[in-house]
Amino acid sequence: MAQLPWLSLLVFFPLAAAILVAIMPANAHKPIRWWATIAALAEFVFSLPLWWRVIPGQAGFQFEEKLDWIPVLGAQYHLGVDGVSGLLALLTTFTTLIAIIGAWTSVEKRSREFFALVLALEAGMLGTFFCLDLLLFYVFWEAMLIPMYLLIGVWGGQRRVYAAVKFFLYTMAGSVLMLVAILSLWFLQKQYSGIPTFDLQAFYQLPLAPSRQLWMFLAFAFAFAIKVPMFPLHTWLPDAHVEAPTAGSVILAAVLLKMGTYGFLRFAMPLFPNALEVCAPYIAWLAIIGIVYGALVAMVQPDMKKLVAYSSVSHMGFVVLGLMAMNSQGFAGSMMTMLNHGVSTGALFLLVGVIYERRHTRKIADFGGLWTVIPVYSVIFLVVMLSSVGLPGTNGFIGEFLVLLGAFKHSVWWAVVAATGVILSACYMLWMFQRVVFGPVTHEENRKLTDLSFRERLVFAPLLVLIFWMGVAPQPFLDRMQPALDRVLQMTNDRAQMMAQADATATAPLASRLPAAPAAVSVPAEQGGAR
Amino acid sequence: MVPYLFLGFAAMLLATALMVILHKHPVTSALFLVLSFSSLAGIYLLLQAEFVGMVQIIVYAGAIMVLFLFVIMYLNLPHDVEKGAQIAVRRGIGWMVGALMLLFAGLLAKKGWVAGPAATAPADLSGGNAAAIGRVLYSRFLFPFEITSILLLVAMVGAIVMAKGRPASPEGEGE
Amino acid sequence: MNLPMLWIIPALPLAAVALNMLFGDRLGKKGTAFLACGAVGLAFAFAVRAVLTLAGRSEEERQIVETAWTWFRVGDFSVDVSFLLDPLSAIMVLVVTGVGFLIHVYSTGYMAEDPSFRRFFLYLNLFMFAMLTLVLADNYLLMFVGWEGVGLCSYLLIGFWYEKQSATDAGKKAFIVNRIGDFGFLLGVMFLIAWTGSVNFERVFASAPHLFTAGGSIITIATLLMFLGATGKSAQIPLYVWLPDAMEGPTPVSALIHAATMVTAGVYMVVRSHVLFEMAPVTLEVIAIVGAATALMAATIGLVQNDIKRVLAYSTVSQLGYMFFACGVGAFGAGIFHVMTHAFFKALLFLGAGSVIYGMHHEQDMRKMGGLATKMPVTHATMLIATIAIAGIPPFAGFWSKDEILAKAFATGHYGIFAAGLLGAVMTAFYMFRLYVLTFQGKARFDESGGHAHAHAHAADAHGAHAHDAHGHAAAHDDHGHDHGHGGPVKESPWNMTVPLSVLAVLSVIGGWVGIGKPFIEGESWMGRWLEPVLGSGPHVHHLAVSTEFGLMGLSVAIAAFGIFMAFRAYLQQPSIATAMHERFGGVHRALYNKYWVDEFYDAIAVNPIYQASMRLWRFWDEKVVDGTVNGVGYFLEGVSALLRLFQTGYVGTYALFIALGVLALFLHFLRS
Amino acid sequence: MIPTEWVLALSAVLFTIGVVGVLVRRNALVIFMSIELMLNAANLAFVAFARQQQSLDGQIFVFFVMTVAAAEVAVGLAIIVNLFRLRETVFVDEINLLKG
Repeated sequence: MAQLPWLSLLVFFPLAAAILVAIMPANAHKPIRWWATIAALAEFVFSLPLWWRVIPGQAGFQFEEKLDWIPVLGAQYHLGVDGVSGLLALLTTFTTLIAIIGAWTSVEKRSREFFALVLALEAGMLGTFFCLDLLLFYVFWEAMLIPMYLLIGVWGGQRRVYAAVKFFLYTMAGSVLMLVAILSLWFLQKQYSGIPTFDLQAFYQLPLAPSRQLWMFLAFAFAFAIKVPMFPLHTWLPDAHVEAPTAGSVILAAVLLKMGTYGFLRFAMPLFPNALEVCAPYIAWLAIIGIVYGALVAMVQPDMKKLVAYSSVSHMGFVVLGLMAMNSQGFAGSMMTMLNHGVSTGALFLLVGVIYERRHTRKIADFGGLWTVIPVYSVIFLVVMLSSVGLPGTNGFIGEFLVLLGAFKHSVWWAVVAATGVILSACYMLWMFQRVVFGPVTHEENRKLTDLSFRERLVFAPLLVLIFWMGVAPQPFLDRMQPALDRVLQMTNDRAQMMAQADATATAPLASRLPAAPAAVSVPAEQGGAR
Repeated sequence: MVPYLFLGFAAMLLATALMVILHKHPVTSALFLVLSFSSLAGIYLLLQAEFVGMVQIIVYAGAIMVLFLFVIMYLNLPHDVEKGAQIAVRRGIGWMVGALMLLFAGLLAKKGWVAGPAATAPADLSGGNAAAIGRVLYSRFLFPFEITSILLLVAMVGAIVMAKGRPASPEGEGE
Repeated sequence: MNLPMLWIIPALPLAAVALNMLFGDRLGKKGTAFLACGAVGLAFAFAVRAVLTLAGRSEEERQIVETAWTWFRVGDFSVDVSFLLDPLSAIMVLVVTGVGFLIHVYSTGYMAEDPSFRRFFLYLNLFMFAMLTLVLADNYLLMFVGWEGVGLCSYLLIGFWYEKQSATDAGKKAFIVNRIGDFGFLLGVMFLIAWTGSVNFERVFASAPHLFTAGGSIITIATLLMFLGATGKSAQIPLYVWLPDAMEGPTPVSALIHAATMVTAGVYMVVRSHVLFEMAPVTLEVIAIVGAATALMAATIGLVQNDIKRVLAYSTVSQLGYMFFACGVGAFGAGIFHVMTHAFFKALLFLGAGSVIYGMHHEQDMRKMGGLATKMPVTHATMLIATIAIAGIPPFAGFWSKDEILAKAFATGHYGIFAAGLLGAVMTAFYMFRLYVLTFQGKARFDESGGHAHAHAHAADAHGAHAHDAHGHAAAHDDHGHDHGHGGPVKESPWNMTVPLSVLAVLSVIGGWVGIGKPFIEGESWMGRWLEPVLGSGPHVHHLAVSTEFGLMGLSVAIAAFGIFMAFRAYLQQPSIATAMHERFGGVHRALYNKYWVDEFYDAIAVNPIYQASMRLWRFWDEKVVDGTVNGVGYFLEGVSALLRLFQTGYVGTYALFIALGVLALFLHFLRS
Repeated sequence: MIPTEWVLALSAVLFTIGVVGVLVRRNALVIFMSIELMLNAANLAFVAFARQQQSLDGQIFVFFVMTVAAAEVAVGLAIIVNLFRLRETVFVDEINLLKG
């Protein structure tokens, strides 16, 4: 198995499955969903070794695969995995499986295309997490957009086209800027080392004058901030979530949003540390505003899905805040929150999907008294809600606490303001829960609701297990991510220091900053800071 | 002698070409076009391109023009009605553009954009122009030549499919 | 290894929860009840065993720590799931499991006819688990798990009858208000982590004196934040508002959670952290003042409430105030002592009230009661004992603890606080005996044969009386939300309710004796000596002279007696006095009856503005500004495209013209070069 | 010997006539004929240059152009026929299906 191109298989197996599903007869609903489920299950099982085969203590990338792709440009097909991307990839395969099983009965029209697209999306997401080549990253990043765009645009609700186009254009707007930054990095690399390459690890050793970093960092940060989404670039999210089919919402919330924060962690932060230093406070405050703002706006939403969508804005604010704290607690908390948010919010969307499928409405006002009618559903809803609120003992708490702790160590005010989000999250979640689940049954239609089927229970069972596992004994997760996170932290700090020094020595005799080309950087300094 | 012949053909070419675009009836236009192609064939002969001249007569004046006439008559088109302000404006613009083009072409010609140096090694013309072309065509240009046949095949299929007309579909033709 | 197995104490109720969840539907009511009570009873047994082990050790070694696993470890910061038993947590764990067990037993009777019987015990066991985790935790974060866990259970149990809007509102309010407190607690803990690098009690307390300057701003802020947490959980000003509403829950819940155990968590936390609090005199001062103010304010409100459970709720708030000002004046031991005695008599009061309510077929308005002494003899007797205990008449439990608090306040020179405490004591005696008299003495003010129908008629009244309430909930009627179908005469409750009452009554009498100290015996009281390993001998002020001590005792007894006398006089002998008072001080009465309009005030300054602001943020900022910008960009591009579209006429001629023009442009270009 | 310049001038004028034809006429068939004129103008230039360069490549190109022209006419006329069937017109200013 050591020689097997495992990561490539992981990436391309879903794609192959997608193609196979796509050529099945269009009206064979049953075989289609069975095969899609089996494919997703196989992929998940196949990705499980990420849990134990990615050696926690080893910080660097593992299972690397390298092939020439466009030799003239130095673009390579380069995959690798570390603790961070391994966990996120697991989350991806897991979520896709859950989403596919969850979508069994809810997708009636064009189910073949639907499942094929979901599988294709999985391939795109895994590629994005695994690739170590910036051009390849860009390709996967964009490739991911298309299935999601179609999922929203074809299987969505009333305003699906508006939402899909908005989603697409928003993301595109950011990613083209990122492409420009990638290209300028490529030119700088060529200028510096003479070798044209898009290899991430080569860029990790590329000294950049701090004055040059800012624009590139902003371009990257813009692309990622849209994806996260950070306030005030978040407005595509509620629309996309509300209109998307349940499976789409689940994947969007659980994985796609993590692309943004993953991008920060993997690319924007270690590549441009000096620019990060300048921008971190602003980004952090935007994240904090996002936390509070998302929670406040979530509180007044009449639509359950929109409420959950705004709560995502709030939660993702925590993730970004943790990253900006630039310490190991913040990083670990951020990463934990990514996983938690994937589990909890994914589950919330599934829960909303369950009743949407039965009642074809998501309005909070259309429900009430569900506990009497569908108790099992209600209990699961309760647990998931509490995990989303961050009750200790569930997964939500660990992430939020670590983020707040990290933020606190950086600046007390960050933590103080961000912690109000914890209060507000209780407000909007509890209020929604009260209106939906408690009270007398106010609508006659709700009396006929059926409780969760066996298949649906099967979907929620692993989510509940994860919620408690990650809340009670999160150490296995932390052990896996920490070496990788520490490495990013270390690298970011080292590079910042190295390049600041290089900048100082380069600019001092030249008197002007402009000619401070990378060539002026002394080689020993570069070697010193690289690892 | 040759220059006079050339001038004669040229005059006829231009006159008939003008008649093509000026005459109101398409059939007449088409017939003038035949004439202009024929005079062009004459010019080709004068320019020592005997093969091309012959093909011009056979393919253009013969095949293509017959097709044109056939279609025109098949459609049974009347005189073109060319009246009204819009048409006049268009006509004005058209002629102006034409004049400008000629003017610019002349100016360009004045800047010395004409006829480079003559070739040093003349082509092997043994056996006449047609034989020479045949040699080149079936050696150096064999592949493009074959491709051309495919092009013609495709055009033929396309033309047949289109001319056959679509079966009347219930939704109509989307007008 | 002969460890006392601390972890099993919280694990037992949790296991019961799991079993109940999985197999509850097969067990039936009896099985469920047995399972739930058995687990708690067993936990009590284990707790006793553990405490006996602890007591068997020498004073210096009275501390048992058990680490179950490492919860999480990030960088240099790590948290264990580990439990600590020392004399302080020993008292708490005994009270929690002991009183908890009694209330479980009581609940089997009280809830016998509720269709959600199983769910009730599920929550109740879950609560026991959380509370025991809170009490036994050996670090702040694990304590926080229990802290939030009890909050959750409180939320669930208050909203137990979830079909009732007012119940779920109250539950939500409790959770959110508690969250505000938790916010403070969490930030306070973060201060500790940032400075000491640990959340472990032992390590924090050991390093605190070196890392913080006593009285410095850091420790003051940190402790104030932690105290904010305590005000949330223990219902102190400004976060007390949830507790009276919490009476929407079933009465055993009120007894267990909102009187005996959960609400004392704040006090426990403060006492547990006494090392830190002692370093922050400003915080202590604040605690003392807040505690005294709460004690007084709640007592005044309690004077005029008519709902039997609400009176008890305000009394609880008031008593918690006593505990806090005990802590504030540095008498942490006295605070814990009062926690314990209060747990006995307040649980008893609530259970008694529950018994009355049960007997009265869910009537809670005291104006509709009266003369129950003969009809419910056991309930009457036990309630009387509890009432005397809370009023502070020796030798009942309440006297000893309250007196110790007052004496400490006096001894440390907090005369203002002392005075407030005395005033509170008068009022306590007054309103408790008002409750007693209205309920048990005098003539029956209800229809003897069909109490039920009667109660309903008056429920409408109550609605009217509470119409001011912003949330629109009616008086806290302990109503099951469905018809019981048994009216019938008022009669005594069954044995599984009266036995717990009797046990608690005994404890309410003798429970205070462990704290009998100075003037009666030499040296410290037994309680003081027991707690010494934890609290230390304390930075004690000069001891009062024996005569002063007796004087203070006499004073407080006299004051309590005065309150009792007034109550009997105003409500039994000459009801006209009460009416006259109402009329005389109409404004004051209204203010008290409406709880000083604090809820309305909070609604006006916080709840509504936040709601409105959020609405505006969404409708204006999100939809108009941000989305407007985004859509604006879209519209702009669309406009430009519309303009460009004009070039695409669809006419071949136009295209040809453009081609020709393009050729001309090319010509021009070549001409220029 | 005819000077190449003369031929090129002729070619230019012929091409211009073709352009003017496309621009001023509205009958699709006549426009088509004008296009043929332009193609022939190009052919003429090819032949002229071929003669000047003493190379046959130019003539070969003419051959290919003619092939293309033949194909184009076949397809184009088919389109016009189809159009006429649908729209009863061959006037290009009455057809704007491509309007954006």
